[in-house]
Formats: sequence, structure tokens, C-alpha cells
Amino acid sequence: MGFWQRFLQLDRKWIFLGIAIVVIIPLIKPIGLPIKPTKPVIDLFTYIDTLGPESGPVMVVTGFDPSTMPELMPMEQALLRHCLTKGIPVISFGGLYPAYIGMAKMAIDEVSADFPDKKYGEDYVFLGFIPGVSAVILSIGIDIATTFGNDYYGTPIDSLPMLRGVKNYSDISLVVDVSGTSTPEYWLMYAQERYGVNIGVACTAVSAPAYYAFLQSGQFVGMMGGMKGAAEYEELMARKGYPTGRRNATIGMDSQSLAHLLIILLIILGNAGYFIVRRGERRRGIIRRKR
Amino acid sequence: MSISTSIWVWMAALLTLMVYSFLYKDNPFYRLAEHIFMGLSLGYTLTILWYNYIIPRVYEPLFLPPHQWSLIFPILLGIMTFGIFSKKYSWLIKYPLAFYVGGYAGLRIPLLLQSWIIRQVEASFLTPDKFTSLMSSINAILIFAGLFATLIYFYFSKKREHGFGAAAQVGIVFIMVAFGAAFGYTVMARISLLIGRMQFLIHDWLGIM
Amino acid sequence: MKKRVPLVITFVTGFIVIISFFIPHRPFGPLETDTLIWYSIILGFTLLIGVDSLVRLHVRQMRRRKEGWWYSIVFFTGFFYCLVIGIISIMRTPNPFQPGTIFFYGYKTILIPLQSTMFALLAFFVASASYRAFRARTLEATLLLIAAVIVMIGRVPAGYKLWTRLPGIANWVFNVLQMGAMRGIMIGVALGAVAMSLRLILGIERTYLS
Amino acid sequence: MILLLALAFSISAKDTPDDGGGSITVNVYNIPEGTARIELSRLEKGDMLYKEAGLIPIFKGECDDASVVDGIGYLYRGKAIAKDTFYIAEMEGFVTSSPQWFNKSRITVLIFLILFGSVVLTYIQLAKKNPEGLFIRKLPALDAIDEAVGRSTEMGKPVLFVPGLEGITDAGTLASLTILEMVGKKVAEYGSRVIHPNFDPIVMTTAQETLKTAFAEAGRPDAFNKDDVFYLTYEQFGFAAGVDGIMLRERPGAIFLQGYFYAESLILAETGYSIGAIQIAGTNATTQLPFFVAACDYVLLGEEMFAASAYISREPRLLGSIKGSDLAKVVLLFMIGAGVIFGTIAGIAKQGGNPTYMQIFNKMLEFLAKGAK
Repeated sequence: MGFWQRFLQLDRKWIFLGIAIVVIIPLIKPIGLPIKPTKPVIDLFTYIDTLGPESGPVMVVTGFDPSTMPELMPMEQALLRHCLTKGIPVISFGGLYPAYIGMAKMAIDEVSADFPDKKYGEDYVFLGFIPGVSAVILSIGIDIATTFGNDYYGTPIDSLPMLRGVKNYSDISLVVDVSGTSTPEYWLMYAQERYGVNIGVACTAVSAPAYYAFLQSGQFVGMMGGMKGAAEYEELMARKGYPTGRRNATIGMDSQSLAHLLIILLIILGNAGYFIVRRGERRRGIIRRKR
Repeated sequence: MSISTSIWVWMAALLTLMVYSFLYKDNPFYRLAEHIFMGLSLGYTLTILWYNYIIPRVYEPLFLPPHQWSLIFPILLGIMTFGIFSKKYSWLIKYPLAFYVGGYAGLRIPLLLQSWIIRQVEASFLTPDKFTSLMSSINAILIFAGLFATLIYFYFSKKREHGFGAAAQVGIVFIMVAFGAAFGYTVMARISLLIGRMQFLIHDWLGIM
Repeated sequence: MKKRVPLVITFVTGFIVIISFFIPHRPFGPLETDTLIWYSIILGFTLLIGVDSLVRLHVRQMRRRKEGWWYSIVFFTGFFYCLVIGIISIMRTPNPFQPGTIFFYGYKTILIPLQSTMFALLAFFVASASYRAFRARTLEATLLLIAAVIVMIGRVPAGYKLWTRLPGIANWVFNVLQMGAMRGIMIGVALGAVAMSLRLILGIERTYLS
Repeated sequence: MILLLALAFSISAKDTPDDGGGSITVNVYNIPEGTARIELSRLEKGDMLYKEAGLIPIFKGECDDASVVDGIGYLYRGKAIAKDTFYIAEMEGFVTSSPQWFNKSRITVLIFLILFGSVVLTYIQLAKKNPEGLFIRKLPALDAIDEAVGRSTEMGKPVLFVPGLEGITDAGTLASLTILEMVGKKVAEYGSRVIHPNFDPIVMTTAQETLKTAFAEAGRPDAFNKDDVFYLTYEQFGFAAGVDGIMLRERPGAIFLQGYFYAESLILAETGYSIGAIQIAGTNATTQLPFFVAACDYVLLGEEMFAASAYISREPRLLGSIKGSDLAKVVLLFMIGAGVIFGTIAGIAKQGGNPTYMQIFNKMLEFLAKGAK
């Protein structure tokens, strides 16, 4: 078998090894390639940046579990950090499914630790999980207090100073659904279409293509897609001089670059080998037919 | 180099390596991790079920004051699903299933029409403001052509000859470009997951970074 | 008779839910949220059926001593460990996901790594699929290939370093070329789903009752 | 503090449209510069004093007062509080809230629903009368199914059919059951075996039923082994790992991945590719289609699955839906096409100083947007 045949029969294990190496090296010694923010992320960032301490609170909804944490946790933390730095009141909602509350807790604990001056109940509030999915989204449109009853720690909603003037969506300036599933569509259908509240979305790279259609039709205010979206948001925060904490997404982007380059190389090599082998066979085939 | 001392981090790291051993070949370590995973996730699903459905939805509203007696009906319907365990009463499951299917279909129709069809058609309208610059007009026409050709590709009532076949060919070109873009985007998502796990192994476990 | 009543239930529920979308007035308006609650109660019960058939599968494997039956023991230990710990922590603290409970600890240190590692396996499979399955056999496959490469290179800082206009081109492929086709596919799938839901409500579609 | 009756700052209230009653929408206009808070107070007919009724968010200038009782008259007063002064806005004439029987903003959705529904139903009746009359073009993937099952049985290998992760109410799962029936008949004819791991218990019982009838119709009722259709797990990645295990152990010659899949689609397709099986996929999960196209031999794209199941079964209900969807596509295309032409004419006319067309065009768009609002 010629070199190319053996090359195409390359065992999967070598490719796996290649990817592992290419991902690990930059994590140990980062390269620091420049990040260029794109329009959807800029739109989301500027919308939040225009808000201030007296505008309606931003509700950050946690919608991811461990399997999509690497992409979405940096996004949630960047959003919380941005709001707390600007003094924008922020409601962290523990999510529509029980699996997400642990993630929400991790995010709010890590970020609030960097803002000792911010007080719970006045600058940020943490609402726990309640069952019902779309029923929950609908009832927030009517009255937040009756929907939740009390916050994650058990204190009644109406005794939280921050939520005093906040009754339902008409008092909320933005809902950002940080989701690894299709919940942004629920927020679109049950919140934006029925109550007109602005919705931003922070999603995995795989669901970003589907949401571009909703972004272009103006249903979403802005969007962060994949770890690159998170890195862009961290970059915009840094450019404005806001504290970013450990920029996990940006560190990850170097490995992302190398991994992409390797995959593109694999595609080219795979096809080059495929065509060379096929042309070789056709040439030999012609020779045989000639005889 | 400060290797972590917590046995939980070690357990998580070992489990991660056991799962990745599948990449070398299907081996007992992987099978072990696979079955631990299936057992835990089943136990986990049952706990959520108990904590999220049975207590807040069934037990509390029924037995605690402001008794919502109307909840008897869905609970009765729910109990009928257990009919599936016995040969004789297996037809009982048809009733809760009927309610579940009716409710699900009824909810989806208006919302699908509103968000997936009307909203997308409305956004595809080429309003003059989309023709501000040369580039935006070309883009608007390309988006419209993409939609037009894709709908022709998914048209099943006509054989694909001459003109109609050509439009379908253009349609599949747009569709394949859309798939390529989505594939490229998804590669990013998968790689960032791997980066997340590697960060855990290198940073939290081995403490190198 | 056994088939007639369920069909009537499906029709009545579906019809009422559709009307309540259009009629905000007293009896119909709030019906939508009530149906959602009833719907999730029944969903909870169907989960239990799934759990039962899985436990029976593993019991059968163990009784028959099929090759690798001891894996089922591992399965049951994992299952009971998680169940017992879960129920205990529900007894003790109202929310088993409160970071203090053992259940959350087990969830965070065992289930999280397992689930996300399983998910991260995909990166390796994407790489090997790109090398082996990704052939420019036809015109369409070539286009899929080119678009994928453009987007992959454009969405990464390395691409920006190679040629500053690459991110712009990747975005153009996304916002323009991909938009029309994705919208066409969405409309098509949505029409199919609406037609199917109509058939379900009107009792024309009955496979779920077979 | 001087009481400034600002002429500019004004308030108005009306019954919240398209709602179940019990709510009044209050709007405030030209909010003075530097307002920190706008307090809202309400006077019930017959009372003497205004009572506190919450705050109006400044950035929106509008809020819904959902604590009103239908039929009772209310008067609202807005008090915009700036740093050292405040402004009052009052209104004349009481406002009462009332429920509406029809949500006018959803008229477009109703029209679409009625039109599309009646088109699908008429086609279903037509299909019942003469199923052959309705033409659906043949999909290449269907020939591939014959070829795949044939080759797999020649090599003495079983066929693996994976039904996706969604329940019985998903359009993709139902289409996969129809395709399962066709595959089942073929497998029975060739005397081979079909393995069917399941994620959803109800789909499992339905699949057992489907295969039993398929084997009976192919004249081999005894060849069907009930244990080949079994429940695997309820967790996404446990399922993917379990199916991979089956692929590596049973080494099927042909693999069918038909139904609604999530991220595990590539794990299945890649492992299937690595054992050299012919893979025929079909899914209505648009996000997973690229993987199947990259890794499988044949793919039914979204709607093609529904068309395939209609073509195979020639069932009036499936034929009717496909024909209905096709007609809807033609109508939508004409609508958008007409919109484009009319829009451009209106645009040109506007340049030429005659804006009437443009107003009609905008009214058309508004009507459509109302449906989408």
C-alpha cells in the first residue's frame, strides 16, 4: 500500500493525541493572540453599559450545567462583574431547571467575593429555582414577588430593598439568558413577545447560528456565542478599564486558535490524500483498461 | 507545581482520565466509569423528580393549607401511567398520554406560527431601509435568494427537472454553506469544552498553570 | 371504546389551550399557565416509568450472569448511593442543591466531571471526523468544507492575525449566506411540526396510542 | 420646594388592551430633566384621597397597574421627583379596566392557523379519496435503505436503528417510527435482525408494536425478537456511550440514526463510521444536521424525513401534511416576493414624491408584525 493509503488509514489515536497536545501547551505557556470584538457582543455590552444605578435591574438567568460550563461560566461572571462595577442592580436567577442552581451559586459567590463593598439585597439579589419552566417565565410577567415568594436564602422578596419598585418585566431593563439549551426561545416566546421586555442571549457556539436569525430580526438585543463571545466581552470590559478577574475565556482562546488550525490542517491533508489515492487508482485503472 | 490535596479533586481527575481512556480503546476502566455515570445520573434524576415534581407539585399543594383540590385530576392521570407495569391495565396509560399530547400540541401551534414562521417571514421582507448601501442591498438580495432557493429545495410536490431542478441545486448550495458555517461554529464549542476539562486537570489538579 | 376517550381528551385539551392563546378573558386566559403545571405533573410520572425499565434491564443482566454483569452491580451502587444521599439531604435541608449538602458535594465532584468529560469527548471525535469523514466528494460537500474552514479560521484570534479581514468574512458568511438557508429550514421544520400537532389534536395522528 | 405644575409633564391611562382584565396601562410623557423617581398614586371613584400605587420606571415611562378591579373608575397622578423639586401630572376622566374576549394583536396568527389548518385538512381528505393522485417525488435516501439492509444481511451482520432522544410527541420521532416500519419489513424479508436501543419508554413500546406488525406483514412473525427492542438509559451521554458499546460489540452492517438528536449525534456517527457501517441519518434537529452530513452516507434533512415517511407509508394524513406544507411554502414565497416588488415600487414612488404606496406598504408590514409581536 502506497504512502498515501497508509497515511489515510492513520489510526484515530494519533489525531486524538495531536489535539490533546495542541490544547495543553498554550494553557501552560499562553501566547496572547489579539481579540477583535464582533457586533453582537458589542451590542450586548453597550446596551448594559448605558444602564446605571437608577435604571431597572438586569436579570441574569443561569441556564447551563457542567457540560457547557467552560463556555458559559465566563460569560455569566463577566455579565455579573459588569453590572456590579457599573452599580446596575442585578438579579441572578438560579434557572428554570434544578440542575443549574449549583452553577448559579458558584458564579455569584466567585464574583461577589471581588466586590466586598456591594451589599446583598441592595446591589444584587439571588433567586433560587422554582419548577414550571414556561409557567415561571409567564408569572414573572405578572408579579415577581408572588412567583418567587422568597429569594434563594429564604428572605421574602418584598423585604429586599433592591426589589422594592420592581414588580414585573416592565420594571426590568434586560433579561440575559445564559443558556446551553433552547431556553432562550422560551424567554423569546413567553417574555419578549408577551411582555415586550428586552432579551439578551449568551449561548454555546453550537446554538449561536440558530439565534442569528432572531438577532437579525431584532428579537434579541445582543448575543455572546461560544467561548470567543466570552473572550470578546472580557476584552470589552478590559478596554473600558473594568475589573475582569481571571480571564478564563481569553486564556482559552489561544488553545482554541491552535486547535482550529490543526483541524483545518487535518481537513486539507485528509482531502489531499483522498484525491491523490483516487487519481492514482484511476491512472492504474486506465493502464489496465488499455491492455 | 502544587498538586491538589483534596481527595475529591483527585477522584474527579481519575474519573476524567477513565473516561478519556475510551479514546485509546474500549476498556474495563471506561466501562466502570460509564456504569458509575449511568447509576449516578439515574439516582440524580430520581432525586430531582422527588424534589421538584412530587414535593412541590403533588404533596404540598394537596396536603398543606389552601388545598388545591383541582390537582387531584393531573395526579390521578399521572398515577394511571403506572398501568404500563401490568399487562392487563396497560391501556390505562392512554389517558394521561392523551392529556400530555393534547396540551403539548396545543401550546406549540400558536407559538411556532408566531416565532418560527410569521416573525421569520416578516424579517425576510425587503424594506427600503435595507438598501441603504450597495453592500447591504447585495446582502439583502443574497438572504432573500437563500430563503427562496431553500424553500424550493424542500418542495416535494414536483419532479426536479430543468428550471425547478436548477433552483433546487442553488438551494442545496446555500444549505451546505449554512451547514458548513454551523459545523465550523460547533467545532469551536467542542474545543472549548475540552479546554475547560484540560484547565481543570492542569490548573485545579496538577496546579501547573 | 378504549381509543375513543383518549382521543376526545387530546382534542379537548389541545382545543382549549389554543383558544386560551387567543382569548385573554377570565376562564381561558389563565388556563395556559394551569395546563403547563398539569402537564409537568404528568411528565414527572412518565419519568418514573423510564427509571423502572432501566432497573429491570440491569436486574436481568445480573440474573443471567451475562458477560460483564458485575458492571451492573457498579450501576446499582452508584444508583442507590445517589438516591439515598439525595433523599437524606432533602430531609435535612430543603434544597438538595444547597452547596452545603453531601448530595451537592457528590454532584459537584463526581457527576460534574463525568458529564462534562463525556461531553468534552466530542472535541476528539470532531477532530477525527474532520480528518476521515470530511471528504470533498461532491460540490455540496466541498462548499460545506470551505464554509466550515472560513468560519473556523475567522472566529479565532489566529485568523485575525493571519489576515485582518478574515473575521469580517466569517461574519459575512454567518449573517448573510447562512441566514437565508437557516430561515428556510426553520420555516420548513416549523410547518411540519404545526401540521403534526394539528393531526395530533384532531385525532388523525394516533401512533402514540398504539 | 416649589410646586411646579409642569405643563410639559403629563400622564394618561387606559385599560390594558388584549388582556384578561384587572389591569390599567399608565403612560407618562416628556419626563422632566434630572427626574430620579416617578411615584404613581391612584384615586378610586368615591374615595377622597390618592393612595400610593408603586413607581413608574423612568427608562420606559409606562407601567401596568395590575391591582385594579374591573368596572371601578380610577384616577392616576404622577409625581416626578427631581433633586430639589418635583412635578405633578394629573388626568381628567376616570378609567376602568375590562377583560377583552379577543386578543386583537394575534389576528395574524389566527388567520395563518385557519388557512394552514384548512389546507392540510383538505389535502388529507383528498389523499383519502385517491392516495395515488397526490404526487411526492422519490427521495434518493430511500433507495439507499434497500441497499444498506441488503449489504448488511449479506455480511451476516445485524441492522442498528437508533430513534433519537425525543418523546412520542416529536415530529421526528413519529417519522422515525414510519421509517422503522419500512426497515423492519426489509430486515424480515432478508431474515436479518434489527437492534433498537431506546431513550424514551413510550417510544420503546410503540417501536415494539411497529416492528411486530412489520415482521408479521413480511410473513415472518416468529423471527421478531422482542428483546432486540430494549430500554438503554435516561441520560444523554449514558445513552451515547451505551449505543457506542453496542456498535463495537454487535458490529452492525447498517446503522439508522433517525429522530431528534442532540450533541451526542457526532459520537454515534463517528463510531458508526469507524466500524465501517453504511449510515443513513435523518433528523429535524437543525443544529445536528451538519454532523450527519459530514459523517454519514445518506442524510434526510429536516423536512425530508417527514416527506420520506409520507412516501413510504402513502398514509393520507402524512401525504396531506406534506402537500399542505408545500402549498404554504408557495404562498409564503409569493407573499415575500410580492412584498419585495411592492416595496421597491413604493420606494421608487416615494423618491418621486408620492408617498401613498409607501404608507400602504408600511401598514401591510405593521399588520404582519402585529402577528409576530
